[in-house]
Amino acid sequence: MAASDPPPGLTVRVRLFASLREAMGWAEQRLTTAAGTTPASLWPQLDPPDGEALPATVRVAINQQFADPATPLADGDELAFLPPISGG
Amino acid sequence: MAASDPPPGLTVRVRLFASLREAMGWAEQRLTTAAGTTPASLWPQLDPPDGEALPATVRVAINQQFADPATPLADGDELAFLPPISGG
Amino acid sequence: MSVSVSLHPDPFGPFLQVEQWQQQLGGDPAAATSLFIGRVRGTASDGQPLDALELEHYPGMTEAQLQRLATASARRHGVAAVMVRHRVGLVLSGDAIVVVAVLADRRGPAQRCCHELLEALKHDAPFWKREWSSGVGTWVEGNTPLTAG
Amino acid sequence: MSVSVSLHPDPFGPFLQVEQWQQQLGGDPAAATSLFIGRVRGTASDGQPLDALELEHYPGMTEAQLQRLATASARRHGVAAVMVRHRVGLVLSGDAIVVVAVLADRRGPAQRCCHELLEALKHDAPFWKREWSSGVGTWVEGNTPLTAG
Repeated sequence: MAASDPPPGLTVRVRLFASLREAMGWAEQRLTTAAGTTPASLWPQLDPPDGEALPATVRVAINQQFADPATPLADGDELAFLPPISGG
Repeated sequence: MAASDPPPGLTVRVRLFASLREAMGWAEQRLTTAAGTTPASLWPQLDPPDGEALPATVRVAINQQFADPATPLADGDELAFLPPISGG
Repeated sequence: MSVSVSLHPDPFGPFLQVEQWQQQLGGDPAAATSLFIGRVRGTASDGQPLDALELEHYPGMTEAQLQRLATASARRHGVAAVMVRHRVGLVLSGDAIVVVAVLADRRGPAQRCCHELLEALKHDAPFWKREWSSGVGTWVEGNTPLTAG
Repeated sequence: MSVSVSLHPDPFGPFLQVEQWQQQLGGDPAAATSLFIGRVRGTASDGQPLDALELEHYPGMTEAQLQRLATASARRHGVAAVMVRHRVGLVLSGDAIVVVAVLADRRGPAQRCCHELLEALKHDAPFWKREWSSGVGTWVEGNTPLTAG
């Protein structure tokens, strides 16, 4: 196999809301991570207080649309982790 | 069997509404009829234009409450024949 | 449980009716309000422009029947309050003909009661509609042999 | 088909919102209007008196998601117009927190669209409620491990 360039990193803006924001102690940060990172694989890097797996009740939005946690992120994406919704 | 008095007659107020009123050509009349008369048995006495049987679409109210057409009438009852309802 | 029904020979503002009713009820506002407003269409059943709708009723029975239907529906769904306003007489195109409002502590009962009561009064409250179009009046749903005469 | 959604940091009158929206739409009034108003209760989930409800949202996404949900529901039911008004921020007991209004030619689609859209926005629009009671704030439906920390 030929040598290749190291995979380029990507920078994403990560946002937290409501109870999740308060549990984690921050609302927003810019993070640089490896290409191929998904919301689910990024989650443990955020040092969540309740273990490494993204809780089933937490939903993910990429660029302000609901997305599958297994979606590969793109450079510049806005990624949000959303605790259970209680609107209306 | 002993002879008995002839069954007393009863007087009812008969009311018609909407299309029924117009088809029959009157809105209200006071009628004296035999005891035991029901709305269904009274109907042919009104000389309806479409035969003697009370149409299934015509509903009956006795004293301003929906009633079974086979209910025996009482003296002084207000009997109404109601064409299909179209409110709301 | 509070039930308020009334018939109106003159046009009314649906929202004003609901607001006045809520004020008369007093107390804390209900968490859920479900409301339906029915208005007269601009066209008759046959597609012709509608001049007006005539609404005949059975004075006395219609009011009593509305009260019975609203009370039964309110009880069945356990709601706090029900209001019905219904026009009678000549109703112009665009005018509100019926308003049903339900107040409840939860959205489910409020919506179900509103829906059910509207169906009930369409089928079990003595009203008869006649569409007036080009000077000709036609009874709505008057598909019985008698009305063809 | 017309869809109007907006978020409101300040109290609004639900009926005024609907009337202004209908005026802006212009044209003939729809035959069927289905409306739901949700208000803040006087008590918190635990039965204590509620001082206020705090409504957090995701600026940008919440508006976009309301628009998507309302448009999808309006298309699915073939209704003429849909309006959503939703409070954000601190909302006092008794205040309207959400209004959904649907205009359609028939009562069935109007009612179904209103009902469905209300459910959709309760589950799929990013809002988070925090109940404030005796100076303590508690996230509603915050039953995830993270919120217990």
